[in-house]
Amino acid sequence: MNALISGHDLCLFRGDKCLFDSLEFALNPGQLLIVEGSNGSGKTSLLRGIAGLLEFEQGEIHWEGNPLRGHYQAFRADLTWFAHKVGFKDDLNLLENLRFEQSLHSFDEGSVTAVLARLGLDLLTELPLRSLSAGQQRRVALARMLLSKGRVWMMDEPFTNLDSAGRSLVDAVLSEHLANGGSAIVATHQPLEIVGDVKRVSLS
Amino acid sequence: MMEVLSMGGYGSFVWSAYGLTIIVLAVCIIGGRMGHTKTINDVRRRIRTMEVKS
Amino acid sequence: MTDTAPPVPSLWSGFIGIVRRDILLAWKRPGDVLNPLFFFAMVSTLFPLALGPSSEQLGSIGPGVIWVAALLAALLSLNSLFVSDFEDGSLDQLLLSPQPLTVLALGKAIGHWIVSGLPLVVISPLIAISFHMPDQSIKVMAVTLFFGTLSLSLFGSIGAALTVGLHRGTALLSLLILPLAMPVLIFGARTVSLSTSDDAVSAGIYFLAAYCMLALTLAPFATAAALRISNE
Amino acid sequence: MWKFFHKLASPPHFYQFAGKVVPWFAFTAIACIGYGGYAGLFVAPADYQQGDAFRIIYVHVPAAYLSMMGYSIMAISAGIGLIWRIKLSHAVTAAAAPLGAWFTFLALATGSIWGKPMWGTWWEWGDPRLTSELLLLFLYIGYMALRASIDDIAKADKASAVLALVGAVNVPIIHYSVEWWSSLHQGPTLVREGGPGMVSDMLYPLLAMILGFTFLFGALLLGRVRTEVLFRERRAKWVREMLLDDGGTT
Repeated sequence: MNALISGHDLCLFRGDKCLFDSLEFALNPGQLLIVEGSNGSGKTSLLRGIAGLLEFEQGEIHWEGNPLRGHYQAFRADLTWFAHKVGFKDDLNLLENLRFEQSLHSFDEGSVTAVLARLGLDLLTELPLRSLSAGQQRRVALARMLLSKGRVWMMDEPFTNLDSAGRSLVDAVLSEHLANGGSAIVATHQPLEIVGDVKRVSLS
Repeated sequence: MMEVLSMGGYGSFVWSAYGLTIIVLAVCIIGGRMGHTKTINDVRRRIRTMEVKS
Repeated sequence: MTDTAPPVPSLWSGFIGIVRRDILLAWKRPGDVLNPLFFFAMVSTLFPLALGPSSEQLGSIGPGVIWVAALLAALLSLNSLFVSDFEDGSLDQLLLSPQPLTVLALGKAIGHWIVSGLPLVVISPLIAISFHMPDQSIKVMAVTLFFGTLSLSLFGSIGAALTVGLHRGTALLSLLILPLAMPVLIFGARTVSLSTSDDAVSAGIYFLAAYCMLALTLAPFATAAALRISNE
Repeated sequence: MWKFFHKLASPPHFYQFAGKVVPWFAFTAIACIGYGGYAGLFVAPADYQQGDAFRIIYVHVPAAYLSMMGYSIMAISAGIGLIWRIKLSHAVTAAAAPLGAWFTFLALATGSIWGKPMWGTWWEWGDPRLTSELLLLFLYIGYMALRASIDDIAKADKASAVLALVGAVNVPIIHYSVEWWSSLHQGPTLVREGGPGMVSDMLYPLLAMILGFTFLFGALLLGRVRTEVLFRERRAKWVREMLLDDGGTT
């Protein structure tokens, strides 16, 4: 059974500097791939390349065995993206943002209240996101991960702006996702206490 | 000879049009050549500095 | 966690979702809607002040002035079309959603048109009256502005998508879009001025409608491609 | 046949091939323009209506023709670059833009110089050709402005290619709407410009000038594309070998 996502002979330049060359990786269902490296080593660019936001100089990404170029839709239906920017509108409140999110990805509406309660956001649903703290905004982005049915999570530096409670929340949520058979690619330079099948790729 | 140059009274227009054409073509030709030699020298200098560094 | 991809919401829900979100955003931040309208009204009143109150002169320059003011007002609100999405990361979410980006780009352009183009069409009769324009040309003005502002929003969204990542994109946007807006301006303003001397106006209106259809079909593809390129 | 184009798409082959072709284009251009210029100025009979002022068409028509051809080359190479992701064709688009803009400016200037004796004004709004030529110049300027404002070459290529294609769709529309616009008010009767109706002595120099300008444009374009390719491939091995060993400025 071939890997869920695999990268073959990936190469990327930033200006004249070669970030990585002939990079290979494979991710199976239920697995976590950690992308390590110092700041500016191209972790974010690698994730954005895998997701299809930028083009590699060379190399290909395969989704369920066949090349990704051409049929992105199936891949993106399964993908949930968590990045440095929250990805929600500051002027809208939490429920309005989530309703818009439903027009893009399929949600299981039933669990919205439960997820918000778990993330400690259930009292803040009427406030525009602008008035939430940075940590709370990260939890709002986590709400998108929990509510989406996508099997693949891609997270870029999930721990920034999070206190220790937030950090353990991310670890717990990620472990549950892996336990349910989901898979994830996480770019971080901080240690992750994750139980489960973990692979690592380091960009020197 | 003079009446040929006067172009039936429109000499100033005809010659200014042709003069302008020659100027624009010269700018394109010389600009192209200079640009090419400048690029060659820049790239060669860049290669030399890379050689020295590595 | 099933092992097949989750179902993708319908195209229509994606399109309506983004249009509703943009209208909601405009509702929550009325400045973005009203400023171009005030700009449109003010620019139109500059000309009578500058050229004197003689009514037949105003009547003849009225269509041109109103159309140029509408064009500039639409351009004013265009450059912020994708900038807020780019800055808060929702552009990444749009690009990574299973919904085809062309439909979302069309939604953004239509959303922008509803928020900026339609209000222009609604208040243009008021301005036209102040220019002593005859009744039938007020109606023709509204019709031409209706098609014209829609084409502007669509072609303008291509320019907005091309300049979204550039930090000084505002002047550049109008530089890119004005040549494309010229046919709309030509047919719009001339058709209205034809209607003041009650000549046949249907030719101009048909052209504007045809140009609008061209924009509706082609512009979203170019906007989607431009978004993917500038968001790299 | 297909193999030829495939080989041409690789930068080193293109660089050598273009290097060999440019002198031939330049030579043909000089010959045609030499004949056309001389014949146009001194051999062709004066026009019964405009007298000798009509000789300006021998520079105006080729320039106007090239301004349109330049933009079509840009649109085609932009399309090829976007669809088949061939980097070289983006280099062609980048090189063609300034040239096309210069020829459009030339067409505008010679057109207005030619208009002065006939219509008495340097700029005649009634002539739709001049106005659409001006709008074409704005399209070129918009293209170059967008390309200049994006630093990363690959991104600038793709973004400006989209703009070139969108502009190309609009060129006929702009041309048509300017024609319609100028036909509304009765502009001065326009002089029939060239075409089979002309006496053959007038026509041959014009054809020679158009051919000469086209070859000149080809030579200039290939020259600028070589420069563009050299800059874009500066990291490549073939550039290092070529520039270090023979030291010649080929």
